[in-house]
Amino acid sequence: MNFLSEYIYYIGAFSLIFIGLFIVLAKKNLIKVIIGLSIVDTGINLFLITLGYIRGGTAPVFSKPGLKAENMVDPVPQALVLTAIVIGVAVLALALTLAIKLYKHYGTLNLRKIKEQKW
Amino acid sequence: MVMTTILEIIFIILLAGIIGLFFLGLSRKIMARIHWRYGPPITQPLIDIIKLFNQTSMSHGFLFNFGIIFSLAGSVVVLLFLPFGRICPLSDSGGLLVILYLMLIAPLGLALSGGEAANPYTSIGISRKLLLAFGYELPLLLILLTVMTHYNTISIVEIVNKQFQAGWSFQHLSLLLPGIAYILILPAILGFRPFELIQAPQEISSGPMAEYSGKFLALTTIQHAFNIFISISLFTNLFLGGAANPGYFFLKILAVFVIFLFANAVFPRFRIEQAIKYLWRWPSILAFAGLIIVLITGKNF
Amino acid sequence: MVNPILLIVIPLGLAFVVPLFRFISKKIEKFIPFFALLANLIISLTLFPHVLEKPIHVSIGGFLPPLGINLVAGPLGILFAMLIALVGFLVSIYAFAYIKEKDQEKYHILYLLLLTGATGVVLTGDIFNLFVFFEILCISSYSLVAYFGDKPGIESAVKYLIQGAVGSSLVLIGIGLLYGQFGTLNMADIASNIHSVHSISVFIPLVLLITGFGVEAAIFPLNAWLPDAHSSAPSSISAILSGIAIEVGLYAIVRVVFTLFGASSILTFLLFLGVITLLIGELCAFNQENIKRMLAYSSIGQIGLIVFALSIGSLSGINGGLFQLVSHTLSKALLFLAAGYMIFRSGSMNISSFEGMGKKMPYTSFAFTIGAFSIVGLPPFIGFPGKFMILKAALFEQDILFTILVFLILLATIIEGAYFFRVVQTIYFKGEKSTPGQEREIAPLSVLIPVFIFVGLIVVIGIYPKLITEILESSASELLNRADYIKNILP
Amino acid sequence: MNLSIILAIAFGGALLTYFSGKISKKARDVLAVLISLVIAVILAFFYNTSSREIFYTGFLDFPLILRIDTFSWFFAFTIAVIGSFSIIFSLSYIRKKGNTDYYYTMMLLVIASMIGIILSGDLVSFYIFWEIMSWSTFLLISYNRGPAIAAGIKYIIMSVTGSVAMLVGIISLYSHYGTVIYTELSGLLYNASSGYTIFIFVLFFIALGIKNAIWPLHVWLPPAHSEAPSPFSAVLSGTLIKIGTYGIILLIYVIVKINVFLNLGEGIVSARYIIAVTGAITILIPTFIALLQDDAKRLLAWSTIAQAGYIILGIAYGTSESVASGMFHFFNHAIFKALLFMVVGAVEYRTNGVRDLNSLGGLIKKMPVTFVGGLIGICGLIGVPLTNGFVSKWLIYKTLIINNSPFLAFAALLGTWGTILYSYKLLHNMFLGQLPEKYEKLERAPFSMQLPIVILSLAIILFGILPGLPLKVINSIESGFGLEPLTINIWGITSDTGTINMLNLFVAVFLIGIMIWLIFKGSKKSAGIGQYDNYAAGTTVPKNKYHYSVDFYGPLHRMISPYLRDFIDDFYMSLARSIKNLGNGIRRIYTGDVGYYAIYIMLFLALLIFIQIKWKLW
Amino acid sequence: MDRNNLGKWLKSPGKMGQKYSLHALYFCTGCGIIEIPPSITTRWDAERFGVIPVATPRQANLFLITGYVSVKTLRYIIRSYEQMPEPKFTVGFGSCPINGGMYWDSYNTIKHLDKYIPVDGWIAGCMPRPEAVFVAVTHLWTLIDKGMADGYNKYRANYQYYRENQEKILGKLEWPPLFSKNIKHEEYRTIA
Repeated sequence: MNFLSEYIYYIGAFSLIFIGLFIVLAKKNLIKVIIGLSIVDTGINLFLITLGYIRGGTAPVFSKPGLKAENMVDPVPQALVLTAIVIGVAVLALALTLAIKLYKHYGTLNLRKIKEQKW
Repeated sequence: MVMTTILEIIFIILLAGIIGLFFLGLSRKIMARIHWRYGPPITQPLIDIIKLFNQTSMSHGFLFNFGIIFSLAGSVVVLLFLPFGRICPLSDSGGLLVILYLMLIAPLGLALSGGEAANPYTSIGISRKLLLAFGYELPLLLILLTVMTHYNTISIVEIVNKQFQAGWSFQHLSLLLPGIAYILILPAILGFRPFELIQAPQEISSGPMAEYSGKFLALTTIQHAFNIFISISLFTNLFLGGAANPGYFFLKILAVFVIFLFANAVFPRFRIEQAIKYLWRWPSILAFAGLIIVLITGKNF
Repeated sequence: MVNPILLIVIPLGLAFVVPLFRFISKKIEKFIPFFALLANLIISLTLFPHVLEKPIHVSIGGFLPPLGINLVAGPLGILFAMLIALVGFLVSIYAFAYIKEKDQEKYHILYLLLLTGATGVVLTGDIFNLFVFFEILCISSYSLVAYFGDKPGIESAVKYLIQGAVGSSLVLIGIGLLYGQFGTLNMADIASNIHSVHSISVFIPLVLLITGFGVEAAIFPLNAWLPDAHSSAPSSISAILSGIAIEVGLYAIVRVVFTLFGASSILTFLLFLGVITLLIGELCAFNQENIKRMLAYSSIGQIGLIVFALSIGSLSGINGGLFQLVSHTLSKALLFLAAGYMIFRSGSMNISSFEGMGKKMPYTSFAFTIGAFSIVGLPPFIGFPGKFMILKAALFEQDILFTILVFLILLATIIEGAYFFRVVQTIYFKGEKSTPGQEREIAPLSVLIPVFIFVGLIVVIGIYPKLITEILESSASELLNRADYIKNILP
Repeated sequence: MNLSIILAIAFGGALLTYFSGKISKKARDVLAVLISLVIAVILAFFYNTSSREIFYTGFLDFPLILRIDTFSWFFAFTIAVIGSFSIIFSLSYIRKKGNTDYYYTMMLLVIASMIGIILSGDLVSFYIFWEIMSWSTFLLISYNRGPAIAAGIKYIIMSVTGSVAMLVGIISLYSHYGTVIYTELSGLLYNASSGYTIFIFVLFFIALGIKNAIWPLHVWLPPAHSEAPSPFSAVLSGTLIKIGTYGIILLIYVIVKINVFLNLGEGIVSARYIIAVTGAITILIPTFIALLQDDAKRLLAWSTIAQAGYIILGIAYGTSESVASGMFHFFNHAIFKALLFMVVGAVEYRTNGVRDLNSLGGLIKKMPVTFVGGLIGICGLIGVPLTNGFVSKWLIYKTLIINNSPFLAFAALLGTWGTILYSYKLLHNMFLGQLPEKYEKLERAPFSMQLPIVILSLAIILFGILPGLPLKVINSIESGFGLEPLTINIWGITSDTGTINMLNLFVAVFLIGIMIWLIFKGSKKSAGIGQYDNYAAGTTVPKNKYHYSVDFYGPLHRMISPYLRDFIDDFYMSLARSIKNLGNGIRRIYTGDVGYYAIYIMLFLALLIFIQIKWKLW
Repeated sequence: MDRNNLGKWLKSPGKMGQKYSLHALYFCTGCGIIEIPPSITTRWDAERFGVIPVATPRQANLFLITGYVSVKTLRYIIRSYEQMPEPKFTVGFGSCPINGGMYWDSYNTIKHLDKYIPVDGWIAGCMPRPEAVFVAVTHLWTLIDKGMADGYNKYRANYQYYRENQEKILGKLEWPPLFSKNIKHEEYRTIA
């Protein structure tokens, strides 16, 4: 139980990642796949945040007196996550745009049927 | 020195021509006798030649003439390389290999000459002639290679000399088999029965000679005479130890020729495939066996 | 001395200025990539001699390396930057005539972004920064593949996107794990501490990074997107994808494996992987009827060869691999450009539609032939020294394993030769014999100029390979000498 | 005079020819002929000199070296001369066809690269020129389109196969000994293990054997030679495949050295014997296959393979006589095979591309000079005494018999008799027999075709009567290889084991020929008649009803053709097919379904982790 | 028989050669051919006199017309005769070539062979026995000796006549005239 509470964020992050990957691998609807990708992204973001998180820590603001450096949350992962979110959004937006186009061409979003480009 | 050589050359050519024509006449006479006929006089080939030279002739063009000359010259030149008794004017110019090569000039020349005639029969005849030559060359090459490997030389004079020292080639088992093979292919070399398929008068109107008239026919007859002489004396030199003098040599080749005639007067004619199959089977096997034996037992000299 | 950061700043800045120029004149926008990349080319050329003496590193915002983001312009980076600028420059000339749509500004923006991303990847010294630039590269290439908006383009782009997204997720996880262990994102810093932790904690990020970058680098079996994307993208983009994008992915892998992890033991695995990629690429290309697909599979094969060469791990091996990389970039870009214009004219990607092109488009056909010969590795073209150096490096190992792999590589070369020569024959010798009245359709100058600059480079470097061997050697030694790299950045 | 100047002229000339063709066609023709002649003339001045120079240092770490000695002079000069004759022959041949600039450029490029190969002094430059030759040849083989395309692709694939094998060999040598220069490499293999020497031998022989069309590697040659433009076939057959011969001599006698070569293996499994037997097979099988051909150029192509067999047999057998015969036969074959291809080319030119032996005939009346060229050519090919082929063949037979290899000698001799059959068929079906009515109005070959034919014919006779001329050069090459030179004079060869004297033969044949001619001339003159006045059982010969050259060796054909399928070719074709099928199969892993692709990525990840857990790679 | 008379051989070898080396061309032109096999084989053995059959007219100098000649056969007879080298001799065998014989009123046999080609000798009878062949041969020897067996010269001299007769019955002939006009002693074009 201790383990669970210690690593709950990690477990959550990786569960999200694996769920997302499973969706990408197993689902045939493009929209679902995109959702899966998005879930993976979310999981990764959670993972990154967790890396720098200290239970009961404070924001890393040095100018504020009385805060010890050991208790500060690592700010770098947060910066990374911001960037990663932006990237994720860009990918998501592009994917959805392409999905619309694809639907116009094929009339379906079933990835098992969209197999013109092969071999 | 040069004078003697030239005299030798003239002597050999004349003698070979006479002997060849004699053999030709003899063959007709003996054949007739075997057929229970009286037969023509032994000089009949000579009479034919005289007549043919006095006839007009038709020529198809330059190569038609040239081929005949080429072919006859090839045959005559071979004579200079063959020891006749002890006489061999050009013994030091290449040996047996040159003889082999020169022997192919004659059929080639006839083939070229006949080729220009543009006669269907000629074409068929040439095709058969070359195929038959290909057929008998395979055993012939094996035979000659056996002899050359046995004596480890390519010079025919040396082969004859070695036979003087150590007895005829026929005494060695390794050369006995090729010797028999040579006798088996001799009719093919000469175009006698059962290998008369080149001329086959009833079938393809004498084949390559279908367009020859007058002097052309005369020259081919002479060439045929030389050919008989060459192939029989080659056998004599290789297997019967040559001879010390021309007279003895003549007796030897006469004996060989007569035996050969008796053996071949009774056969019908092969088809070309049958002929090649025959030639590539028995004579080749014999010659091959001889070659193997030579290689196993090692060289005698 | 010029600041290497300009290499990133100029195209990035100009990319977003493109729409502004539309207000001035619509005609001008197509020249922006041209000027941007020309500037890049000039900058990288001027940096080139300095870099050979000592790598330049720039700390952005004044923070010193372990903390701040830094740019490292080593010989390898500048070599790649130069290649990117060169190919990008020439392809931008090609695009003058090739891209004919009304609203082209999207193309130019994305094009500049793609090249920015590529340049950023090769110049950065920070692993997360590398990821960001990598994503810029990937996203712009997804959208460029779909630029024409036609059926195959969209389909390929979607597939490319899904695979690419999975790949970059893996990269990001890997980076996260690395950060979790070392608490830093600076590559030099990570590299200097890499052996201080347990190997299991190192190899998971390594594996994730290799797989993630491997998707872009088209290592088998991560390369399924490549034939689709290359064949359905606009030809100019195919040239960039094949000539630059894959190479940049490869750069990332090489950087990770050699500099970041110093993992020389994984090289044996990569060696086999390279050969398998090579064989599979060439076998797949063997019976292709679609010319661009054939070229794409050929790219896979070439990447396999480069991976093989780099994984030999010796100086001469890396040297040969980098040479082959340069040669592949030039030749494949040339092939895509030439083939692209022929496709443009014939209206079909089928090889049989190239019949009689030798008469109709003599110069383009000639260039294609040179490119094909070069890829196959015939002298006196650039492919030959590359192949020669790789074989030399492999055989110098004096190992029976290498001899066997070399024979497999040569088998692949023969297969490659077979299908390229088939195309050359189709171009010149198939089809109707030319009639005197047949008019030629010579490609426009803006196509011929870049194509012939490529031809010139291929021939000149092929005849005089020493032109680039110097920088290749120092790049190779940069890759091999991790300690120097670390020392340079963290004094 | 500098060696690099020759190469500069050759390669520069090739490019110059292309551009001059854009200006003026006359100038281009003149320039092409001039360049090829100039190369030959400059090379002629190098006779009996030896020099060595570094001509280029820019290629990686290898200084590229040119060198000339008697050995390379002999090959280079022959190639240059045959090349220039072919170009002269092309002047009218190529006029009817398109792409003339391209043709001349490629032709000159092939010649230039061949000379480059011969003159190169290290293996790297050898390889570079070798590859240039390969691709330029490829671009020229397919020139005729149609079936030539398949021929070209076959050629270049085999060629590339060979050259990559050779590249491995070269680099392996370099990695072992640190040098690729002939003079430094020579004899170094003396200390190598025999396994390594065999490895090197096999690698080089794949390349050289493919170029030289040794039997199991010959399949590119028949289509390539028969489908290429005829003057280029002459170059291909006369000189290009001899580059392989050159390479083999270089490998055996310059790099490996004769003493190592002869001690490689024992008895029947020695390298010497195996290569010689391969040569013998190369003589026999292609000879028989040539008998079955109905296409004039294809027949000659198979004949080329067979004659190359003689050369290999001679070179590999390793006695000084056999090596001399190999090199002499190379020289002779270059002459007469070029001549024969030109003859066929001239006929092809006049009959608008007819090479089918079953539809030609009787052209002797229309093209007498060409015919005489053909006649002398086949005489040389057969080796009729007093033509050049005779002496070289005589030498090889002799040395094989004397050294107790009767089966090899048998193969060589039987090959010659097969040669008679097919070469007569070639001559007969083209020039002799019935003249079809459609060729009644044929003209003679143009002068630019007759000139090389006449000169080459004369050369055949000249070197047949005076074999001492080339043998002298060959002798000095042999002494360079450490072989005992032959005792020769200008008329022939003298030795204990067998002597040949062409003077005797010449005088005898000449005098006897004159004698018989006089007899012939002296007797009654004969009337000239045409082909329609033939005896045909009393009827007139029908004009276009039938053609009796068809199926000339029908009986033999029926007998041997079941046994003579080119099963080697079938093997290669099925190999190619299976590679294609393999490729098609492997392609299916790219299913088009992106789900699979994502699974691949995951599998790869799993594989990496698995490998680490299993083997602990890092 | 003067075959062994060396003096005569030296005096006129050509004539003697013609006499004792008669190479016969015998087409199966009619029923008479049945008499030829006995005469050349064991029973009568024509070869003793130098008479042997040959396969082509080029090699022959004796033409035996064995039996009736139909119009169709005549064409081949003329063609073969013209292809024989000179000197050449023709012998008509049986009564049909002489005057039509039992086919005297047939519509498609010719009645007089010597209207179409010159004939040097006739053997009468229906059928003549093989002995008659030898009689004809000995007779031919006499004629050759006397220089009277000159049918080929007659053909040359009267070629127009013969050709006209031939064309009258056969229609136009496929081959060109052998001689351009009636030539007495002029050789035709020689090249060798």
